Amino acid sequence: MPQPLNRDQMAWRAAQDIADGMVVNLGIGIPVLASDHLPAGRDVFFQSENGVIGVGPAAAPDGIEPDLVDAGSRKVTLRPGGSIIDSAWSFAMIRGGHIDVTILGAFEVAANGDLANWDARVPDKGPLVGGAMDLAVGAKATWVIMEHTTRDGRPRLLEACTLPLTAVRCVQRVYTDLAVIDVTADGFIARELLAGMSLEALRARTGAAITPAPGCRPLVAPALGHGG
Amino acid sequence: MPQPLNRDQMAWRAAQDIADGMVVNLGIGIPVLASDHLPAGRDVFFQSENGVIGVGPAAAPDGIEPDLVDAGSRKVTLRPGGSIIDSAWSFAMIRGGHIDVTILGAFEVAANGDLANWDARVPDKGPLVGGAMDLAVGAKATWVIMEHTTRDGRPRLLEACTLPLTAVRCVQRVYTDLAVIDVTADGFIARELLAGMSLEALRARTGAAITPAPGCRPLVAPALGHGG
Amino acid sequence: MPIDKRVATAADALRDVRDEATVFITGFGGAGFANVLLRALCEHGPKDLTLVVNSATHPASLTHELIAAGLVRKVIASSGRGRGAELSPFELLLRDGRIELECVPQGTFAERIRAGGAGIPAFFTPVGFGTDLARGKETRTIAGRDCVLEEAITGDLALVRADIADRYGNLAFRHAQMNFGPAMATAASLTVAEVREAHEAPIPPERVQVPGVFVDRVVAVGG
Amino acid sequence: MPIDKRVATAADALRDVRDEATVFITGFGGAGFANVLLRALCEHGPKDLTLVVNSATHPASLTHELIAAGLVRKVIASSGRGRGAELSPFELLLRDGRIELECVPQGTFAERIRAGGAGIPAFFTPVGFGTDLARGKETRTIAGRDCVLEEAITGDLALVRADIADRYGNLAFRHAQMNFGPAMATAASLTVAEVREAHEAPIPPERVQVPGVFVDRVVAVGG
Repeated sequence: MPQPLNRDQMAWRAAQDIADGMVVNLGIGIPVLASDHLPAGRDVFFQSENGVIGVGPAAAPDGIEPDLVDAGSRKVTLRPGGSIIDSAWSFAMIRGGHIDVTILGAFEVAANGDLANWDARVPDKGPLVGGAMDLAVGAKATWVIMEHTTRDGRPRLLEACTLPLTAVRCVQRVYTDLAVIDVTADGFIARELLAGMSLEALRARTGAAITPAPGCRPLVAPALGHGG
Repeated sequence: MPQPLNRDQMAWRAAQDIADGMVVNLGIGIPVLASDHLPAGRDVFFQSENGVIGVGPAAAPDGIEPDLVDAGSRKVTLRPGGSIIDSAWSFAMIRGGHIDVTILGAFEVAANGDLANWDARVPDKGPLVGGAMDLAVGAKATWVIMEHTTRDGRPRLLEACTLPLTAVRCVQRVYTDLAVIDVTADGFIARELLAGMSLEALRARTGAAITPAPGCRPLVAPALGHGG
Repeated sequence: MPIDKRVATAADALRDVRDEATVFITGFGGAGFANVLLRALCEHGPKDLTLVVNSATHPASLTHELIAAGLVRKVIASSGRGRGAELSPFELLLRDGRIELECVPQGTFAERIRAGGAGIPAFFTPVGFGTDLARGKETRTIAGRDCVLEEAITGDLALVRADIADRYGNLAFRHAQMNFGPAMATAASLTVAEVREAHEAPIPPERVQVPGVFVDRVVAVGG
Repeated sequence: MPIDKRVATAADALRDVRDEATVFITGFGGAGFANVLLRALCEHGPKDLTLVVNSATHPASLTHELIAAGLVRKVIASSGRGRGAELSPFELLLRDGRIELECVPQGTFAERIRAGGAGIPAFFTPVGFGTDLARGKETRTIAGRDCVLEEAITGDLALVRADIADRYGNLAFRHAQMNFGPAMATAASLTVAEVREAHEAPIPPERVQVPGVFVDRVVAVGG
């Protein structure tokens, strides 16, 4: 079994698919790392659901503006051409289909595109839905970055989600540490498979039928992050 | 029969009831004249439905700013503390109950408060509803300024409107050239009656029951406008 | 590739507008009419348009040229009345059944457009209840208020007048020029703005009134 | 009498808040928390409050002080989860059934508040359809989208943090401090803003982000 991608490598892989001129919302966790791994020269606006349009790099320690934060409470900067709108308008932007792609973390994705990413059913912990449902429904495309299996080895790609849903039939693509998978009318289609890994090994870690795309390519990522 | 109030005098009378600090929307025609007749020192914000909050006096000929207009296409000024919002927010302000009073022109008012002010059924003329329905429904109070009767002497205060409605049960007060009338659960109550005019003469010109308020006062206005 | 939404001419900006398009047009009270774009659209000449415009007949808007040129099948507006006693070209077409009018209270008009851009397919509003304009519409009493169900309006093209744009498509308005601009910019698949000046340098964030996210093309027209 | 909405202290601004009030609280992502007002409200001590706040547990918001003081009966929020594995005071109360939580998707939360201020009693939205948060709610398919009916939220009091106010109650925000401020200011019967500075001179029109029409009292608190 080859080394699976680490968090930065997964984010890197997703970032390669962000096209020039896109408006992109990145979820907390692995997805937000994608902004560090955009191909050079790609001009993208990152939208944060608190209303920051054009989130720039994290603020340098000596350049922190306390009220310039993203939805994850990070102190950020504003890129040239950026602006700030209020929450009602920000979610109008999200729900109204003005975000080209949102990249979200997830617990589970089903073969019909159902997404579960907000409630892991931890006993007694309060719920936290945030903007996940709005993003999953509203963005033109919803991509997921997540590890292919849980820590104890159970698949996260399933016939049907077992955890509470975030939205129905919303996921178009999943980036895992093992594969890049399209979610289609025919279920999961593997577009890329971790270099050196067999289709059987992938199937053993996937909880639903998964088909290799014609011309399925090896998934390779540069050395990045603490796994690099 | 004493001289009825002229347009400026009707507007003057309504303006006396605008209280300090109110947010007020004035309809096209006679109502907009009320802004010229506020009692001295009264601090009021006039809202125009095109989003101008704090409409000031008409622009002087040498001070016209072409894009600073009110909903009636008049070139206006902005008072200190004024600001401008977009139409969606302007009507959110109107519909959401943030306008203390709107003063509208009308064709007919019914004893239950129904208002008809947008469609006089002129053959082949296109309809013009503008913001009248939004204002009549949304403002905290809707006052009407209109002549007591039509040009050919038919009453405009009626048991039920004959023209298409603007809104149901929305009018609280009517200022005519003959009287100041509250619209109550008990129908029309005359609070002021043109000085020198008899209640019988008013009733003859009113198309529904009208009762004098206890302490009904004479309606008197200063000499104003072309009738002054 | 660096984002740059500036295009050279109004004709370029409208080159791909098709017949049967639904077109939003800004402007109200004499401010914010996208007249350079309207003239260019007239010359481009798409047919069977649906216009979503506050007034079908405002004399300062070139909307009436599109209508008089016979390019318009339907108008959604809060006003279709010409000034003066004589019938306007729009009213003549309306009388003869050669154009359709959906007359909408102005606030409902604005809110339906805002809803279209905001992904809200329908909403209840108390405005219009009990009037001819609510005829045939679903009604419901909510929290004691009699309401009408209104549907969102979305469209293919928005023609927006603003004062300044930048290369990113950010817009800033002058005074009451704003009116329907922000809502219409969000509700169309393609939003084109005509502006007095289109700058290379970004508009300062606190002056942006429509983020470039909602704007596809900008044309500097002066004026 | 000249309008002047400035009051001397947060305590003055909140002197008439009553038990069982529904209270909007701004703030999100670490910006825009009305903490001076929250502290003053705590000291005023009204009981059985309903809070409408994006997060019941954000560590930078003093919302948790109101909750820990036992003044809150119900919270409407998009988050009620404390950080870390241990249960937060809010989560303990929730577990023990001593506080109620209505968990709402953040965009629906913002839109319901905006609707409250905008006189829209209810709206259909595709967000939440098919999820636990839509359980029991009316659904409908509109223009091919499965939707849920959501009702407006209105309230008695909004506590808003902004940067600058003027005597007319106009507000300007600093960066992402804006978040829920404009919507919440419109949805409450009484809107109180805490600001860094409250000026005698009007905020320039192009810098006003919430017109004073929506704001009743402002308190300068520095910071």
